[in-house]
Amino acid sequence: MTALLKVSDLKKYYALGGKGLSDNAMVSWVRNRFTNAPKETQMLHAVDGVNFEISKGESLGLVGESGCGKSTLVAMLARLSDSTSGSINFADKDIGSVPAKQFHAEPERSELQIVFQDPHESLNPRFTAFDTIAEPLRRLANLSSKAELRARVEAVATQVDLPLQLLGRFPHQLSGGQKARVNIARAIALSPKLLILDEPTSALDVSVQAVILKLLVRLKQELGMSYLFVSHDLNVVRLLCDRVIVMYLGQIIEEGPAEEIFTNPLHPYTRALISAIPGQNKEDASKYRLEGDPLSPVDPDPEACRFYGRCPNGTDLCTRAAPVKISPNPDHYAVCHFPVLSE
Amino acid sequence: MSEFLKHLRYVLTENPVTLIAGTMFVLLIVAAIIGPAIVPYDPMASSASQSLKAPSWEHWFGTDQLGRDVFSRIVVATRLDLSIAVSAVAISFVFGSILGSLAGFFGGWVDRIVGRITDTIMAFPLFVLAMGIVAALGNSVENIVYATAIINLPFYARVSRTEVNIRRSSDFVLAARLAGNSSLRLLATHIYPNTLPPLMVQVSLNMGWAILNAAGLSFIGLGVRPPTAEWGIMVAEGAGYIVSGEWWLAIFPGLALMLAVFTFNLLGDGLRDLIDPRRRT
Amino acid sequence: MSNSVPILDIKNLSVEFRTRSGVVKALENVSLEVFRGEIVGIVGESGSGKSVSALTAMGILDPAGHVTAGSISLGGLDVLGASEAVLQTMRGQQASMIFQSPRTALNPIRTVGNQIGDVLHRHNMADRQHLREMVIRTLKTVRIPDPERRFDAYPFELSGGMCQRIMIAMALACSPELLIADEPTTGLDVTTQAAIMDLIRDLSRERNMATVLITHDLSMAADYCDKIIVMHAGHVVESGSSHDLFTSPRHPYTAKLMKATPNGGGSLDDIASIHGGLPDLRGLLPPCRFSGRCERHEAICDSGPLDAKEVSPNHFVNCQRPL
Amino acid sequence: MKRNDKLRIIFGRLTQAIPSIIGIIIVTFILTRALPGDPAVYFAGPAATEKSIQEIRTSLGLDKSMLEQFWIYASNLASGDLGVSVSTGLSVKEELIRRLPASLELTFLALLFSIGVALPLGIAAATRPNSWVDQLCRIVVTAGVSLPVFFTGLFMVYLFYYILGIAPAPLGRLDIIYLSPPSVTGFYTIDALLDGDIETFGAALSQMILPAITLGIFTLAPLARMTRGAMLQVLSSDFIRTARASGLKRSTVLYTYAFRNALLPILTTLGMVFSFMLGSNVLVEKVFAWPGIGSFAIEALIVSDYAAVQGFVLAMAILYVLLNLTIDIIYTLVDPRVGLES
Amino acid sequence: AGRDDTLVVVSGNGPNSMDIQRKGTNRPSYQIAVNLYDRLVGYSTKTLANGTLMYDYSKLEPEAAESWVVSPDGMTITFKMRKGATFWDGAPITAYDVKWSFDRAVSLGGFPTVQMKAGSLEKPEQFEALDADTFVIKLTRPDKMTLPDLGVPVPIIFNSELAKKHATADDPWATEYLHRTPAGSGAFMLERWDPGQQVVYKRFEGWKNGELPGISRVIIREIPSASTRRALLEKGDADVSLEMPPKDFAELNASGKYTITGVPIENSMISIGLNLNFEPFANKLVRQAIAYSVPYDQIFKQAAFERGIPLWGGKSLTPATIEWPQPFPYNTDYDKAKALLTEAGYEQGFEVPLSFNLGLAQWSEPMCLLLQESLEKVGIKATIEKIPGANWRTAALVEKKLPMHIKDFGGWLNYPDYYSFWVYQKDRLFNSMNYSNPEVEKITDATLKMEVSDPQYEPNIKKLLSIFFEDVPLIPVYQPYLDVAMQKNITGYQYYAHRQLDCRSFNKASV
Ligand SMILES: Nc1ncnc2c1ncn2[C@@H]1O[C@H](COP(=O)(O)OP(=O)(O)OP(=O)(O)O)[C@@H](O)[C@H]1O
Ligand SMILES: Nc1ncnc2c1ncn2[C@@H]1O[C@H](COP(=O)(O)OP(=O)(O)OP(=O)(O)O)[C@@H](O)[C@H]1O
Ligand SMILES: [Mg+2]
Ligand SMILES: [Mg+2]
Repeated sequence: MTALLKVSDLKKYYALGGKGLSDNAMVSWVRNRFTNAPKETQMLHAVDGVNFEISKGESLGLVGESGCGKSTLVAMLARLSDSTSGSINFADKDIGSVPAKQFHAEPERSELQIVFQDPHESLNPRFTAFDTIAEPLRRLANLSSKAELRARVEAVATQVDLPLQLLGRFPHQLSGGQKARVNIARAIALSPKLLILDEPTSALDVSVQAVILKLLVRLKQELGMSYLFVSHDLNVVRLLCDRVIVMYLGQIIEEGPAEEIFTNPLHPYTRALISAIPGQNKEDASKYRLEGDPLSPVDPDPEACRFYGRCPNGTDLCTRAAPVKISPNPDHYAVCHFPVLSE
Repeated sequence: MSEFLKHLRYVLTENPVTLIAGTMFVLLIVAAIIGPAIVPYDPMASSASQSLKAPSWEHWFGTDQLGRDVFSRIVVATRLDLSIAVSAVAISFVFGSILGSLAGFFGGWVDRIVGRITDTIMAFPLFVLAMGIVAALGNSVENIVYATAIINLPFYARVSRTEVNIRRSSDFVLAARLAGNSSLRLLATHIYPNTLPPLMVQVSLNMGWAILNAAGLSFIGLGVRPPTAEWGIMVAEGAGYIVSGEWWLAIFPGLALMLAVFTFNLLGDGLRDLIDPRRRT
Repeated sequence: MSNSVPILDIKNLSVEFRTRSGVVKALENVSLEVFRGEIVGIVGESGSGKSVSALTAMGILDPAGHVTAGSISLGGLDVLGASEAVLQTMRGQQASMIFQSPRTALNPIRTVGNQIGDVLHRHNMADRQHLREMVIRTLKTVRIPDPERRFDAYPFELSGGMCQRIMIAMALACSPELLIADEPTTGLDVTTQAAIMDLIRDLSRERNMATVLITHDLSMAADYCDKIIVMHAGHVVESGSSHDLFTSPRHPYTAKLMKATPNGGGSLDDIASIHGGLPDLRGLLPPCRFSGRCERHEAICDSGPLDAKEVSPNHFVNCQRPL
Repeated sequence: MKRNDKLRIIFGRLTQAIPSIIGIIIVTFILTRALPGDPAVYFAGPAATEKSIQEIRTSLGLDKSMLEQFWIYASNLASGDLGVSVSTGLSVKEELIRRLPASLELTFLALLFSIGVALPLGIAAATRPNSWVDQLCRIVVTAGVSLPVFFTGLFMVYLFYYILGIAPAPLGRLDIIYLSPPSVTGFYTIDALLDGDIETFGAALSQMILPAITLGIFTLAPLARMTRGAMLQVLSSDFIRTARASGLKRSTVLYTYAFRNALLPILTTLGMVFSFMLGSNVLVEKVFAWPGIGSFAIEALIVSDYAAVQGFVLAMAILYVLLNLTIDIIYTLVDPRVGLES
Repeated sequence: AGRDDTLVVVSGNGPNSMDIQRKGTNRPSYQIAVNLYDRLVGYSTKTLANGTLMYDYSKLEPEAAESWVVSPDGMTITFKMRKGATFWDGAPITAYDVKWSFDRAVSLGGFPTVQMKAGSLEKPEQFEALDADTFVIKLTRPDKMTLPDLGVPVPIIFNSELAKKHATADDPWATEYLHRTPAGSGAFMLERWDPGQQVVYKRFEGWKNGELPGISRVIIREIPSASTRRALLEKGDADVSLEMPPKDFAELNASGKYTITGVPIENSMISIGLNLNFEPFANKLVRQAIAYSVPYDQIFKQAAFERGIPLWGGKSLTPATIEWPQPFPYNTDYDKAKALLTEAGYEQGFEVPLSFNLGLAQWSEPMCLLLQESLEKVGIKATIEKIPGANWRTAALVEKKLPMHIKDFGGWLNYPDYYSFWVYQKDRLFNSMNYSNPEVEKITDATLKMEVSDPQYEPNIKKLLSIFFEDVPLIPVYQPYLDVAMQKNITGYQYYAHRQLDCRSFNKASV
């Protein structure tokens, strides 16, 4: 089985001083500005040397704290933004070298799609559900005949269980679940090979979540897609994914089969993450509580572990030497000096 | 279409002020279209015996120094005034919002250039700039329109710049990019239409300003050419007669002007609601 | 528990919103009791009336909202009958509330220290000279590192978790008897979420406070609450101790909700969704507002008003055909 | 450190204004040359001959090429020389120094009036959205903006001076019986106070009331609307709910919390309103015989007095830049976040 | 305080210089010359039918000069300076001052030089101060205008010693100094001048060159809005109000509560200029047709509110008198106009821009509107152009490019030949009609210097006038009044040649 997507040493740095900062980056940036005045440009390492593969038909989960670079990574993969360095190979073609602005003309455009986190925000308020779903068909499949277009849109809508009478509605006239369906429909309209799901259900009620998850699983089987599933909710990742990668401050710190990550996490961070899931064994959980905030992603020390300071296992070594990769079995590895050893 | 009409009805009935404004707007339009055909007197015809007559049954709004019927002149002026307002606003709307959108979308040097242009215009005392333009180009209706359009341009450019800017990396735009749209198409079909509702408020406010601006120009003698009937120039000329007691010369055209500006101002919110699909129930 | 007086006692509360598009019957016949020292969870889908209940209890309902029936007693105070001035003193002193998305719930242009100070000063907990000192002491109680420096920080300079701690500090500054936490961890990272929830639990235990925890997440409620109230479309459908509710849910909605929540382990086939959405709360509604989504729906469900049935001690269900 | 940073922002703002000012200098230059009048003809007086006009053209440097003229103008400007106004025969700088305070004093008072009325109205409307107070406020302020300023001005003169006799004669900055106070700031009210002359202060103030209200009425609407909008938005934000839930007093919530947050968009509008007022001054000064910079501009424009028009526009532009700078400074004082986005 | 002997004047415009000889000096500045300065001679006054005093240019009165003698050949005029008269600073007024001042007037170029030339005063060599008391003018030819020309506002006497102190190599005539600071001997001294705002005069108690003024202080305020000026007068806040629309004067006059002067402005006509460069107007018949289509009566009533003297409806193409201005032999007669147009080949009419000076819009705009309307009746389509004040001079007088326009020229010296000199002669500045007629050139040149008593004078002038009547490049409508509105307690208004206020003769009765 060949890899559908192969990402090597992918990096994205933001030069600070520009606009559009948010969240933690802002905090640290402010802190930096007010404590030390040097004016040389600082780099925010949003994604810092990421390597992984996705095989055909596989679903890969991507978890990590807010601000760790998930969305940034995903935007590069989907060719919505350019990388600083590194390569993205999609179906044996280096798509990373095509500038994002020009990617809309590439044949791969239709094969790589995303569903965004907020189903409401990702719909154009002036477009009806029909328009939204029809858009990729018009642009990328060059469907211009009205009848054909309608037929295709209706077919896709049926595929995502979207009642056809809702096609004429504007986003604000749809419920959250329906909006999510429209988004998914738009993304799968051209039967992409890889579908990236950036927290597709986090804005939905539990009551709807299950349907959407089931729909995703069904679609995957029907269309033979691969998934890259980004989520905060480990329980969901566990349900949906074959493999999981865990990111922390722009880097992958652990990767392995889903079940193994959950039952036998290696990295202390993964461990903490899992124990923070509600509904776990209570006594055990509080042992792994993380205190404090992540370090700044601005010009991190390449020689130190980025988790140091919050890590229950951290020692001096972690500040002096970059963490090492340990791999108890071929498809599971973590990057840490002091991994959690299974009992 | 019927969807739109239904929505129109909703917007109008939802707020009584909008309804009033809407009704007045229709009246204005009607006056502009059929006004010249229905007025009781020739708005240009002077009459020595009828000069400076106070309002009466024959002359509802009185007559002016040359014995021209003020009512007829006011009604006939509607067309010109509305056209001045509409064309001035249309020009600044089109150019301003396009410039602003490009600046907001592409950022960088496009943004800087557009920013400097708007800053430069804004740094002029706007009315004086309008005066200067009209004085330099000559006082014709077109030049008044151009001057008004130029001084209003920065407002549109600024509003649409920010509106585009906040949307340019929003999820739905990214989604549209995924659907294979090029940058320009994204801007034109996805972002730009969404910036219209806030611009609509600006449009309606500006319609009022445009008329007032023309009136101000008239006051300092740079208004439209006589004997054309135009509210601003009628108020400006009539203002000189207030102290001598011929109040009707200024008051009635002033009321007409006020009514129009009023209508446009109040219409703004309704217009925004009308064009914003989110407000549709 | 039942031998003492409840701190918060809501009885048969009905609230409606008069909007342009019709009257929204947001709450109907809602009752709940919260005693000192217990953590009560309110769970339910979005729009089920959790926040409205809490806001009504605090007397800060949107002006469009009207209480049409019922009573609320908070620490002995009749909330619905009290004057605005009395309510103002009550808020922050007897009862406080924290909200979701802490970053926006704090005044963006005032230092966090001053915001806490405002509350302390308002309730005469500290005079101007000692305000800073008091604030810092309060900050310490929510385990904020380096509180002296944080005093002068603006919300945008702090992380979400830190802001939520500030919110908690602010809410607890005047040692209230009741704390209402309205989805305090939504939007926070899982790890932060756990830390915040631990903090809330520890503080309410320490201070023997009455605590109301509003959440979407059943498993979280199970983890942290003594008692759980399940709401659906403005109705309380079931209430009881966490244990009772989780081991034997009696209302079909509660059971469904539990099934819909992924809880680690199991496969996708084990989770189920709830058919349909919340009914439109405008216009005529059936006696049981869940009937439209309920698989057990039968004619009897539409027959008449619902009454809470005590199916086992302190476990109430609002259903004609409980499980 | 923090202050340093803000200073840098302010400095950055100033440098940003430079291209605008250069743009203004160029545009004004071109605009003045495009004016149809010929200053040489005007200057030559009533009985001019072809020859004397030509002489004057040479002496004014009007026979040189446009580029040369611009160069001369620009280099004079660089050395602080704004030229001499042909129509008044005085240096433009002198004229500006004399007239600018008159306009500014009036504009400031107008702004004060406008703020004093619009802000409370806006707040009242925002606290009771869609109530009759709100609608009334909307209609009242819209009415204010619906009339041309010169009309309002003349009408007020007619009503308050001519008919009712409660306003002083519209004779400019001071009634005939008063002497202007010794000039320190150029603001008669302030100078009179510095001089300890309460009577003159009162007289100067009373002369300003009608024109200031005339100017102010026109700007009520944008201010009140913006205040209402900004307050509504802030009042519906989460932190207000927090403040209310913490039992803070209504006044604290309204002013310390809501209003301060709403201040930012209001400030921006205030800046716009101010430059708008400076423009409208042109008309109001004419009605009230106010010897300000606006009436100077009209006269200059009408007689194609190049130096005067250029000087006027430049002064206004610089004023505008300073104004925006002031607003920026207030911004940074009010909002700690400002300056973090460049 | 002290308003009893203070005169409060409100006016639309104020002076822009204290030096009438300066380039670019505006009309309101001319009053400076009379109020702050003295000339050698002034004009005598005559009383008009309505009781208003008016200057009489035919009779001169001594001012700084006590007496003068014209040599029999008319080539030399010798002035004796008044004894004891001083400048404000106490320095005596001497012939040397006069010499310096006259030299200045003929040397500065521009307006003062041209005006001096009108009296054949052209070069410094013509002026000589024999001693402190004796000043001599030598003429190159006798000129009936020389003496009257000394009474106009231009040849004022500066305090030359004071002025010279402020002269520089670049500025030998101290123009910069005198522009701001008057250095005169006039009946009033300058108390303050706030350009664009007000001028305040106070009486010069040591004035010897005439009767001491009755008013001790004059405040002239600039009030741009005409209706405000009217309001100020009506409310009693102003004593004198200037430059109001004819309508206001008419109404105030009718109210009987105010004194309105109503002096016909000498040598002045409100007329319609037809530019011969505009093709149809090159044809005399077309010009006459236009003259027959002017709605004279209506204009006179509705634009001028009858504040003037009609200049239409003359009896015959040959003038009976040499009175000037006098009615032209035209009436409103559309049939005749149409006939003339047909004869000229313009029965279809034509289009023509009709321009007026925006500064005079008060009466010229309604005049244009009425004219436009009646031209329409004979098939001529006029479009009205408003031309801002400054551009007016360029467009109308220098470029002479306005096909049809409203003219309000008035000459200071009341002779038809003088008017012709400025307006009808080829290439003259005020000949905005581009009119040229060899006979007019000849007669004007001949009569200009001729004494009125010369037997050749009358026939020549009659001929000239009949050419004006027949050719009508200029269609007079009325002779305007100079109107000034005053409170009833103000007396002693005197109309001076420059049409500005001469404050010397005013008196104010306490009320
Ligand atoms: N345009 C940008 N300029 C500068 N920094 C940016 C930009 N976009 C993102 N960042 C920073 O890069 C880092 C990664 O952000 P990203 O949005 O990828 O995080 P995330 O993992 O998706 O977080 P979340 O779970 O909250 O969505 C953050 O520190 C963020 O502040
Ligand atoms: N100000 C208001 N005007 C009109 N309707 C309102 C208002 N506030 C709440 N509602 C309605 O009341 C009902 C209950 O809302 P509430 O906010 O209590 O839900 P919730 O359970 O807190 O939901 P969430 O989990 O999304 O916070 C909803 O149907 C909502 O639409
Ligand atoms: Mg993200
Ligand atoms: Mg809620």
